[in-house]
This record gives sequence, C-alpha cells and structure tokens, in this order.
Amino acid sequence: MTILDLITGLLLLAALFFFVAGTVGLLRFPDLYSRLHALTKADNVGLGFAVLALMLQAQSWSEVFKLGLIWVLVLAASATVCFLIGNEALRRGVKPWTGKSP
Amino acid sequence: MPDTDHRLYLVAGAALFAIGFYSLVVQTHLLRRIMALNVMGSGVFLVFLTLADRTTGSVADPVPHAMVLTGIVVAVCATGLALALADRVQAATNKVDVDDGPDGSQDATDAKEARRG
Amino acid sequence: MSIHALTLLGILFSSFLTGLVIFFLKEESHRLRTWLNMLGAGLKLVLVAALLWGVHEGKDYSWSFEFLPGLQLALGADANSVLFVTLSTVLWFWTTLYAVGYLEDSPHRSRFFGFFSLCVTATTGIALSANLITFLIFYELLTVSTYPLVVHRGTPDALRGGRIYLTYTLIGGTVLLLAVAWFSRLAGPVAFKERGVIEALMATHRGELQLLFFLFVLGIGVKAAIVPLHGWLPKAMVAPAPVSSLLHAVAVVKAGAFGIVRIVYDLYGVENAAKLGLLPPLAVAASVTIIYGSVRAVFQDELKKRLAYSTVSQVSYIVLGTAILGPLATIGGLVHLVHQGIMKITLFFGAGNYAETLGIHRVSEMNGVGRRMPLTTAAFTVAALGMIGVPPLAGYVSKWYLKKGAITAGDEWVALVLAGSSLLNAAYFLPILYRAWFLAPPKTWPREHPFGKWETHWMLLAAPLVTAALVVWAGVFAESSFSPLAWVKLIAAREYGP
Amino acid sequence: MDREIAMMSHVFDWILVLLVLALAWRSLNDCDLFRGVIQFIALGLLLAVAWLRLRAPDVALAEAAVGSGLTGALILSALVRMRQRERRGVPASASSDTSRTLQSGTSNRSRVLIGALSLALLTALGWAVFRFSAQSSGLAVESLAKLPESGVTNPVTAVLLNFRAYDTLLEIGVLLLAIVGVWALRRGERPGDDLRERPLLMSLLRLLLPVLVLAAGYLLWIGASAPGGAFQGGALLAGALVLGLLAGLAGRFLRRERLLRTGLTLGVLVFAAAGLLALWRTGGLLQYPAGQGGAWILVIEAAALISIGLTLGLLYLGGRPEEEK
Amino acid sequence: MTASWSFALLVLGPLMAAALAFVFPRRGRGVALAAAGITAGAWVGLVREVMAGGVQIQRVGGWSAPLGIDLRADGLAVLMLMVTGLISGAVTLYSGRYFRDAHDLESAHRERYFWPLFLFLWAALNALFLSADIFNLYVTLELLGFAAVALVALAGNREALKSAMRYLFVSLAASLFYLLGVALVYGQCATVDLTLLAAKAQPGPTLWVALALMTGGLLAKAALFPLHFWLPPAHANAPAPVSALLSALVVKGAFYILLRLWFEAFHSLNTPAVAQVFGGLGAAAILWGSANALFQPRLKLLVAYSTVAQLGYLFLLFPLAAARDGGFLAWSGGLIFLAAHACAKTAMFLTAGNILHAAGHDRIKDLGGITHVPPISTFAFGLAGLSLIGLPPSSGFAGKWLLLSASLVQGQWWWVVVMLVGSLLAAAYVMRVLTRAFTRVPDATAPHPIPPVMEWTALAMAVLAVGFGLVARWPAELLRVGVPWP
Repeated sequence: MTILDLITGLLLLAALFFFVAGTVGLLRFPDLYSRLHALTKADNVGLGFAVLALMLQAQSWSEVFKLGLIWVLVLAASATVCFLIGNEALRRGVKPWTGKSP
Repeated sequence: MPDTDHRLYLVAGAALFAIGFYSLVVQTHLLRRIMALNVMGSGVFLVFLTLADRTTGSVADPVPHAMVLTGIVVAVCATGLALALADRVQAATNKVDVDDGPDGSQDATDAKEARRG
Repeated sequence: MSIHALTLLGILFSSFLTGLVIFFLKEESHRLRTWLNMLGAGLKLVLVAALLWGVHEGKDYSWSFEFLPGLQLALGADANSVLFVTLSTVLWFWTTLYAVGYLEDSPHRSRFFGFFSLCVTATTGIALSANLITFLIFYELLTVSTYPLVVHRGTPDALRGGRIYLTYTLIGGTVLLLAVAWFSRLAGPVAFKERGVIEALMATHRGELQLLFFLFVLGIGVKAAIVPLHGWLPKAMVAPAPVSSLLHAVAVVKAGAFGIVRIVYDLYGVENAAKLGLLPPLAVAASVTIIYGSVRAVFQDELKKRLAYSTVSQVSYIVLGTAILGPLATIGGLVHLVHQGIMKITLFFGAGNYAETLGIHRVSEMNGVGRRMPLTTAAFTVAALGMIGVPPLAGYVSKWYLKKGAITAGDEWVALVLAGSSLLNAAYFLPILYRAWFLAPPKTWPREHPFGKWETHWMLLAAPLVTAALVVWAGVFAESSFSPLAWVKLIAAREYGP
Repeated sequence: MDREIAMMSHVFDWILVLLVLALAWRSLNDCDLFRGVIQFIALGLLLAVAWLRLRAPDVALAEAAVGSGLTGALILSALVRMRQRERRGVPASASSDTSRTLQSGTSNRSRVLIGALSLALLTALGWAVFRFSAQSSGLAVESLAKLPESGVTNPVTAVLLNFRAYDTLLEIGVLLLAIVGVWALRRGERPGDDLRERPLLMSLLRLLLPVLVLAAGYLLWIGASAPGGAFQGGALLAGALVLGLLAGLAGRFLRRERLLRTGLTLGVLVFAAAGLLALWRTGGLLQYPAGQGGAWILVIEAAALISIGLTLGLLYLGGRPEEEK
Repeated sequence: MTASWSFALLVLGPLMAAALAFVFPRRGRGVALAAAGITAGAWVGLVREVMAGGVQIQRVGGWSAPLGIDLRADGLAVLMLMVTGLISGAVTLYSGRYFRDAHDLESAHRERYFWPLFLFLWAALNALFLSADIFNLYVTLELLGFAAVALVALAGNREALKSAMRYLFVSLAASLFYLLGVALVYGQCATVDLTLLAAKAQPGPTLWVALALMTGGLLAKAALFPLHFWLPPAHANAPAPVSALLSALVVKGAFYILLRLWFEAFHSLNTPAVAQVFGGLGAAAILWGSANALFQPRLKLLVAYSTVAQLGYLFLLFPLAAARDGGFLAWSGGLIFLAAHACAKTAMFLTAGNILHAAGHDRIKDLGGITHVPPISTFAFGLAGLSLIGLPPSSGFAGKWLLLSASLVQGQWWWVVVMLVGSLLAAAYVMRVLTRAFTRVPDATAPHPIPPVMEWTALAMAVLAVGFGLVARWPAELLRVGVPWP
C-alpha cells in the first residue's frame, strides 16, 4: 500500500461522509427546499472527493481529465435540476418551512 | 469473475423474470404491463451476463454481451411501440387497460345478436 | 401421350372445360352458353363412342399421373367403366337439351350449367377411375358439384334439402376416405382389377377386410341410398327437374351403385367377397331397401317424392345383383344400372314436363293429363311399365336375370323379394297411369304455361321421347349384340373368368 | 485480505441482488404508478451496476443510457400524457384511473393461480440454473482467437459488427421498424411546456448538447478498442435529441421530413449495402475484405450511429413529427 | 456463388425495400413489386442449387458456427420461402388496390405505412426461414412480431387497437420466454447453432427447462390451443391483406422454429411422450377452433377461428413424424398441409375483404343476396373451402392423406378420428358461409363493385390451394433434401 493509496482511502472516506450526510438530510429535513439543499450540496461535494480519489488512481492524464469532466457535468446538471425543482415548487405555491408549525 | 457466486445472480435473474411475468399477467394497467415486460427482459439479460461471466480468463465471454446489447435495443424499441399503441388504445377506449375477456365484449354482444336474429 | 390416353382425358375435359368457361359467361349470353353445352356434350359422345369401340376391340386405355409420392391419379377403361361412362354420356346429352329448355328464363343459368358440367365430369371420372384414390377424388368432386344444383332455387326448402344432402354425403365421404386410406395401407396403392386384388391378404387380414368392406359400403351406400342411409334423397327433390333426373338416373345414386359394383367386383372380387361372408348381409340390406322404398313410394302423393322412393328401391336391384354370387345375378344387377337409368330419367323428364307446363306436382292432380300431353304421358307410361317389369321392356330383362341368378345361387328368398317389389311397383305406378289416361281432365290446370304449337317446349319433349325409345330398345333388342345386355355379358364373362 | 475482499464482495452481491429484486417488485406493484416508474428507472441504474460487477461494461453503458434513461423517459412521458387525457376526459369507468389506486382487474383467485404458476416457473428455472457448472469459457476462447482478424480490438464490438454482424444488421432493422410502427400509429406531440422561459436550463443545454454529440462520436470511435460503440453513442445522441426537443430547438429539423426519413434508414441501407458490397468483393455476405475490417466497421457504425440516435430520440416524440400532406 | 446471392437478396431485398418504401412513401407499391421480383429471382436461384447440390449453407461474414452465424437452406426452408413468396406476391397485388379504395386522408395514411411494414414482415419471414442460429431466430421473431402488430393496428379502429395491444403483449412475453431458453442453451452448450446443438445437446434438467421455455413462447406465437386466445380478434380486426399474411405466414414462422428445435437441434429430447402432448394440444385445437368457428357471427372471425383449428393439424405432425416408420409421410404431409392452409387462408381472407368491401359489413346472417353478386369471390371462397375441408384433389387433401396414412401405418388411430371429425366440422363452417351464396333474397341491395384485381388475386390463391394438391409430389421430393432424421 503506497502513500497514494492511503490518500485515496482518506478521500473516499470523506466522500462517504458527505454522501451519508446528504442522504440523512434528504430523509430528515422538513421540507422540499431544505431537502434539495442537502441533496445537491452534500452530494456534489461527496462526488468531488470521490472523483479526486479516483484521479489519484488514474493511469493517464486523459483519464484525469475525463473524471474532472464528469464532476463538472454532474455539478452543472444537479444545480440546474435543483433550481428547476425549487422554482416549480415555488410556482405551485409550496411554502418553505419556517420552523413554526402552521 | 471468479469470486462471484454465479448462482446468486442466476437465481436473481430467474426471480426477476418470474416477478415480471406475474405482474404482466396480474396487472391490468398498460404502463405497468409494459414495465413488467422490461423487468422480464432484465431477468433474461441477468442470466445471460452471469453465464458469460464464468470464464477463467481476464475478460468475460463477449458473445452474450453482444446478444444482450441487441436485446436491450430490441426492448427499448418494443417499449416505444407499446407505449404508442397504449396511447392509441386509451384515446380510442378511454381506458388504460385492454381487459374485457379474451375475445372482446363487442364480439360477445354481436354473437348474442346473431343468435337472436 | 398416346391417342388412347388423350381420349380418356378428352372425355373428362370436354365437360370440365366447358363448365369452367360457362362459369364466367355473362348471364345474358344465352346462345353461346347453349352452343357450348351442346358442343361439349356432343364431343363427349363422340369420344365415348370411340372408347366403346376401342375397348370392344381389346385396346388398352390407361393414363396415370403421380400426384403424391407413390400415389397415382389413374384413368383407365375396362368393360365396367365403359358401361357407366356410356350411360352417363348419352343421358347427359339429352338432359342438357332438356335443361336448356327447362331453365329458359330462370336466373343464374351460368352458375347452373357450370356446375352441371362439373357434375358430369365427376361422374365420368368415377366411371374411368382406375384405382381407389382416383375414385375417391371424383366421388368427392361429385358431392361438391351437385350441392349447388340441389340448392339452385335458393328457397329455404332448397337450402334445407341441400344441407341434408351435404351432411349425408360428406359424412359418407369421410367414411370412404377412412376406408380408402386404410385399404391403401393394407394393400398398397392398387389399381382396380377384375376378380379383385386382395388375394394375398385373404389369409392374414380376414377381420380387417370384413370391417373395411363394411366401411366401404357405409361410405358409398350413402350415395346409393341404401336404407337407412337414404334420408337425403327424397329431401333433395327440391332441385329443378333436370337435376333430379341427373341425380337419380346418372350421377349421384348411380355413382353409389357403381361404386359398390367396383368394390365388390374389382377390389375384393366377388368370389373373395363370398368367401369372406360379405355377400349375404349386403343382399339383405339391398332387399330391405327394395321393399322399404317401394312401400314408402306407394304412400307418396307428391309425384317427385314417389319417384324418389322408387329410386331408393330400384337402385338396390343393382346392389342386390352384385350381392349374389354367380354370373346371372351379376348380369341382372349390372344391366339394371343402365336400364334403371334410362327408365328413371324418362320418368323424371315426364314429371318435369307436367310441373313446368301445367304446374302439376301431385299425383292427385294428374287426372286426364294424358289427353293434354299425350306424347309426354306415353313416354312416362313406357318407363313406368318398364319399372314394373312388363315384358318386353328394359326392366323385365334385368328382373329376369336377377331372379334367375338368385335361384341358381340358391337364394330363393330373393325371388320372393323381387316378386313383392314388382307388385308394389305396380301398386304405385298403375294408379298414376290410370289417372292420366282414363280420368277426365279438370277444367283448369294448377298453373298452365303454354309453349306454342307442341304440347310443351320441343326441347322438353325430345328428351323423354328419346329415352323412352331407349327403354323399348333395351328390352326388345336385348339379345342383339348392340344392347346393354350384350355388353354386360362381356363383363360377367371377364369377372368370373373362363 | 483476499478472503476479506471476497467476503465483502459477497455481501455487496447480496445487497445488490436484494435491492434489485425489491425494486423490481415495488416498481411493478406499487400502488402509485408514478412512484413505480421512478423505482423502475432506479432499477435500471442498479442493473447497470450489476452489469459492471459481471464484467460487462459495454452493456452497463447501454443499460444506463437506454434501459434506464431512455426507457424511463419514454414511460414517464407516456404517463404524463395519459394522465392529461384522463383529466380532460370523463373517466369512462372506475378502472380507468391511472393515478392512485392499484388496479384490481384481476380476481384474487386468478392472482393466486398466476402466483403459483410464476413460482413454478421460478422453481423450474432455479432448478435449471443450479445445474450450471461454475466455470465455462463459452465462446470467449474462440472470439479472442479470431479477434485480430476482426479489425477491432474490443471483443464485444468484434462480435457485434463482425462475427455476428448479421444479427446487428437485423437489429438495426428492428429499430427502423419500431419507428415506422410508431409513426404509423400516431402523430407525435411536441412537449407541452416550453423550456425557453427557463434561462438556466437553456444555458445548461447550450453547454450540454455539444458535449453530448462530441461524447457520442467519442464512444463510437473508442468502441473499436474499449467499451462503447454505435449503440452507446447512439443513445447519447438520442439523449441530446430529446433535450433538444424539450427545449424546442429541434422544430425546424423535425419539419424536414425527407431528411429525417433518410437519416432513420441510413443505418439499414448502409449496413445492407456494405453486406452486398462485401459479397461482391469477397464472395461472402458481410465478409469484409481481409485487413479492412476496421474501416468497414467504422463506416457501418457511423451510419448506424446516426440512425440509432435519431430513432431512439424520435421514439420519445411518440409519433410522426408533422402532419403529412 | 449463386446461392450466396440468393441468401443475401432474399433477406436484404425486402429489408432494403422496406427502408426505401419508408423514405419514398408514394412509391410503396412499386418498391414492393421490385422486391417481389428480386426475391422471386433469388428463390429460383436457390431452389436450383438445393435441388442440384443438396443443403446450401452460407457462413455469414466468412466465420462459421459457433462463432459466426450460419444461414441454411434445405428443402423445408425452400418450401417455406416459396409459400411466403407466393402469398406476399398476392398480397402485394391485392393491396395495391385495397388501400386505395377510399380517397380520404386516413386510407392514404394507411397505404403509406402499409408498404414498409409489409416489406419488413416479408424480410423477417425470409430471414427466419433461412436462419440456422437460435439467437438470430430471436431477432427475426421480434422483427416479425413488431411488423405484425403494427399491421394489425393499422386498421385503426377500437377493436383492432385493443387486439393489437394484446397481441403485442403476448408476442413480447413469448419472445422473452424464447430468449431465456436461448440463454440457458448457450450457457449449457456454448453454441446457438442448430447443427452444432444437434451434436452437443444431451437430455438434462437445464436443457429440458430451456426447451420448455422456448417451446412455451413459440406455442404462444403459433397460437396453439390453449394459447390461441389472442389470435381471433387480432386476425379478424386487421385489414384483409394483413389478416391473410398473419394467418397464412406469421403463425407458421413460430411453428417452423418448433420443428427446427424438436426435430433437429434437440432431437435427442423429442420423446414419444412429448410428441403425444403436442398432438393432444393439436387435436384439442382442431376441435375447439372448429366448434367456435361454427358460432361466429362475423365472417372474418369465422375464418380466424378456422385458423386456430387448422393450426392444430400441423401439430399432429409431432407424434407422427417422430417415428421411423412412416415418419416422412407425416413430415411431408404436415408441411404440404401447411402450404395448403397458407394458400387457402389467404384466399379466404382476401375474399372476406372483398365481401366486406362489397357489402360494407361481414355479418354472416346478412350476407344472403350479396355473395351471389360477386361470383368470382364466392367461387374463390368455395375453392379455398374445399382445401380447408380437405376434399380431393386439393392440397389440403394431399396433406391430410399423408397424415392419415402415417397414423394408420403407425397404428395411432386416435389421430385419424380427430382428423376426420375436424374435416366434417370444417365442412360445416365453410358451408355456413357458402349457403348464403345460394340464398335468394328478394330485395338485395346493390353491392359496391369490387376492383377486378382484388377478385382475381383471391381466386388465383384459391386455385393454387386446390391445384397445388395435384403437384404435391414435387414438394414431397423437395422436402427430402436435408430431411432432419436419417
């Protein structure tokens, strides 16, 4: 096991943490908007760590480049989708949670 | 892959097929039945690919892979066709199923009329 | 292909092709259709004459074509076939003439004459079949082509009659198919041969042969109207008169009788059949039919029905002849094939004339009809007397040989049957003749249809007169060498061997 | 260590399989049809993972793109259409409600019967598959031995476009047939709401569409030596087309009917023509001249890519694009 | 060399024609006629090679089984190709007029899409009959199924759409059953080639299950009782030429694969018990289908149920052909029967289309007085009926005769009873229709005139159905080429 493998492991653990956090958020948060927040933000960071970890294991620079591209694309896509869902929910009159029970 | 228990995947394939078949017959909603066909197909693909994975060398048997690729494309074509047809059926009958006895209620009434006449 | 084979095919195609062409003719082209019909009939007559001469000279006529592996469509002409083919061709010619006159203004004539021609093709095909499978083919073709004729009028009655006819004949045909297939499996695809083809099987397959014989008789007996398979015949009387004539005298019933002749003589061999113990039951069935038919005929008021039951009875004379061992009975049965044909066709022509000209359908309406239509009634009388067996008419000849043959064979009871039947014949024919000639005619006929200067249309008149003349000729000149009897003796000689 | 890995992968297999089965059951029998469809899409993704696990990356790519993505999109859009129609029209009967209730058209007795039948099927299948030997090389040895002659180095591509190219030719035919059938059935509907009012999405699409087309070409090219090929590329192309349709960018394109039809048939025609040309050149149907396999395959795949992309994309439209004159 | 081109053109001809008919929708009929010409030429080339040189094999791509796909033409395949060609040719002629009759937008649309779909169907059939590879057969089956379903739906009315939907479900599920079987076979034998399988397949649980799956799927596609339920509505509601194609050819495709599986690839699994089960289902189909045909109110439904019944006869081939003694009799008989039924059913459905066209409906009880106005169509129906009933000398008779002989030779008399009863029932339902032709109705409404080409095409097929029986020796000889058992 090289030092590179060790760093990979650590990065993956970090990724795992963020994914778990995101998932917990998705399950536990009270309303749509906060769930969206948890899902997109935490998962994007988690994916970022995972991509980084894999980059360290890559065989060539082109692989590194492709992994990076994946991250960027997912980032763009999830941001857009998150925006669309939130926007649509707002349009349909889904009220954000304010902490007070109605 | 040598360390995989193929029987697990094979039985899973069989189970997918059986679940799909059960739902295809039991369910009446056209969309569900179309999905059931897809699940059946996935079961078949699972069996195919698991069987291909039994090689000892570094790569799996490519022939079933090609067959499954063919199968996937056929499945999506079937889905497209079935959905278009389902849409027409709904437009024509205002229903989302095609259940009225195997020979169609229309014919049954015709038959009654014929006997009377 | 030799000239002989061409003759055989020509006999078939002379009516088949005319039939096909007529089918697609326009309804209005009356003249062309008539010409075609008569041309076909005439051509066939010429060809049959040539055949008759050739067979008499001992020429070999055969043609075959393998249509399935090991299965031949085979035509041939032996003495038996010539007898039947001559009968049907001669009678067809006159029936065609009659039908042209009879159907002058009715609809669907193209359809009618198309099937009419096909029907005769099938009949001649049956006559010329050289093996069992060919016989089966034409036998079924006959069923199919007569159905449209039976239902020709399209009335509910006609349709019902047609349905009954078809039910009987198709079931019979199916039984025959089974018998043929089974027989072929036993004996191979054999050709008809005098004295039979089952010699080799006699020892080993006795039971099977007996069962098969039963199936054959069951299958063919439907068309020969053996009791209790006769139910369709009186119902089929709804057909137009020319059809009834053809059905009774030439085509269907005769095909059945001829089929039984073929089975007994040329498939089993009459001696083999006797050894298998098959003849007595057949004789009993025929006798029952003879008596039953005659009794029923006595009580029919409708003329055509009476004639129909008479047919049921008379055709079984032929069967009876084949069911008695010995050349004399054979001669009696076979010659009745011809004699019954010409007599019965005359009677039906007469009945048709009464119906068409005067609207008479029942015996009770026939008072004095002899004065209104003397020529027709004369012909009718000749035929009726022949049927009863008055000498020297045709019927007398056949009955004499039958009686003689039965006594020779030791079946005296058959003579009683014949005598009884003759009495019954008299009982149902003589009252008709009495009414026709000796009772006063009514003031008006049920539905009179005048036909110019003759008592009826000349075509309607010519046919019965000619056939009545044949009845006289067949009886009076029976012993000459140009009579049916002479020919039948030739067959019997060949069948029983030297 | 090896044992631990084996153990872990074993656990992984079990989890995967159970998840797959649970999702399959739920997706077909969930009382909410919409949720069922979503679970169906998720099932597709899980299956793609399973394919990877079974060393079938080519299939995994296709499954993710076609089996899960495109099929899911097709079913979802059909569901939306059906619901819209139901909302418009008066429901004709109680059983016509697509939304919430589980369909109960089948009686309990026949359910039990069919259940028993399915179980019997499963038992028989299980019995059969348990008899398979754990190791078998299938045709792997033969295909690897002939791989150098095929003109490509990815064995799956070699099978698809050389060893069993005839299958693939007919399969391209199936694709064309599907679109012909769909077009014969109905007129397609442009997606209802116009996405052009959503600037963020539009800017994403402007980024994404070229990338997708590029990626499709890349997959086609790489297919000769690595996972990828005309089908996977075509699926990406189809995705691009679907996005284009959704964004209302493809309207002008859809009006060029002759062009569309030519594009759809290109795959079949080029493939078949190549087969005949090969027959003329070498005397064998689809037998490429020696040493030119790679080039022939590339040409065929390029044509197929266009047809596959168009077909799959237009399937989403669910019908013929314009009213015919 | 000739054979190679024949193989290629028989499949690629209609396939490319289908694509072209899609690109040039207005040229559909011309393209189809061209395809008919090409396939006819290719078929003639092939049949000459087969007659002269025995079984022809084409190794696609220059590879050979197990890695590649083999195409194969033996007597059976050539016969099926001939039947396909004849019927497709007739349908081409007929449809050229059929879809043009009404000048509305709807029928114009139908004609545009009929041609490519029809040509796809044709290509699929040709490919199916030539294939010697069970996976390739799966692809052809799908091609066939899609085309058939789309063609049924082309009629566009409510019933047609519903039956097309049901047909599609059955067809797809059946294909998947078949495909799963293929997977198991491949897993066991590592090949999907029919010839190689014949050598490799040994009875065992896996292959039994695999074969059961494939057979189940194919039986559903071949609509053998009790899996026939989808057939009558689909065949009765499709446009007339489509019904003809479906009844005459499409169901036969699945049957053909069954023959290939049970008599070639897995002949070692073809035990007498299995054969008797097939025969029993066939017998049930004969009786059930015929009995139902007797009570159908509509002509096309009657003809469709007759298909259910007649398919039963084909399956009598299984118990009869497996035996050494008289096996070939049954084999040739069953296949001649298949050809006979194909021609007769085409004639019947085309005639039904004509009657529908003339009368505007096909209710049997109201057909009196209409059918005697188009006499050619009635005549065609009658001739086709002869063949269905199996009256001599039709081809139906030839087939039945051979089957009968085989069962008598083998002492399996129970099939004899079934066949004869089936014939009588067939006569009964055929006569139900023909009787109408002779019914005189006083105030018959003037029927819509039928285009001559539609009448004559139907008649030609009917004449073929009868006349084929007179030359039935030729197909019997042809079938000897590459007969699957020694």
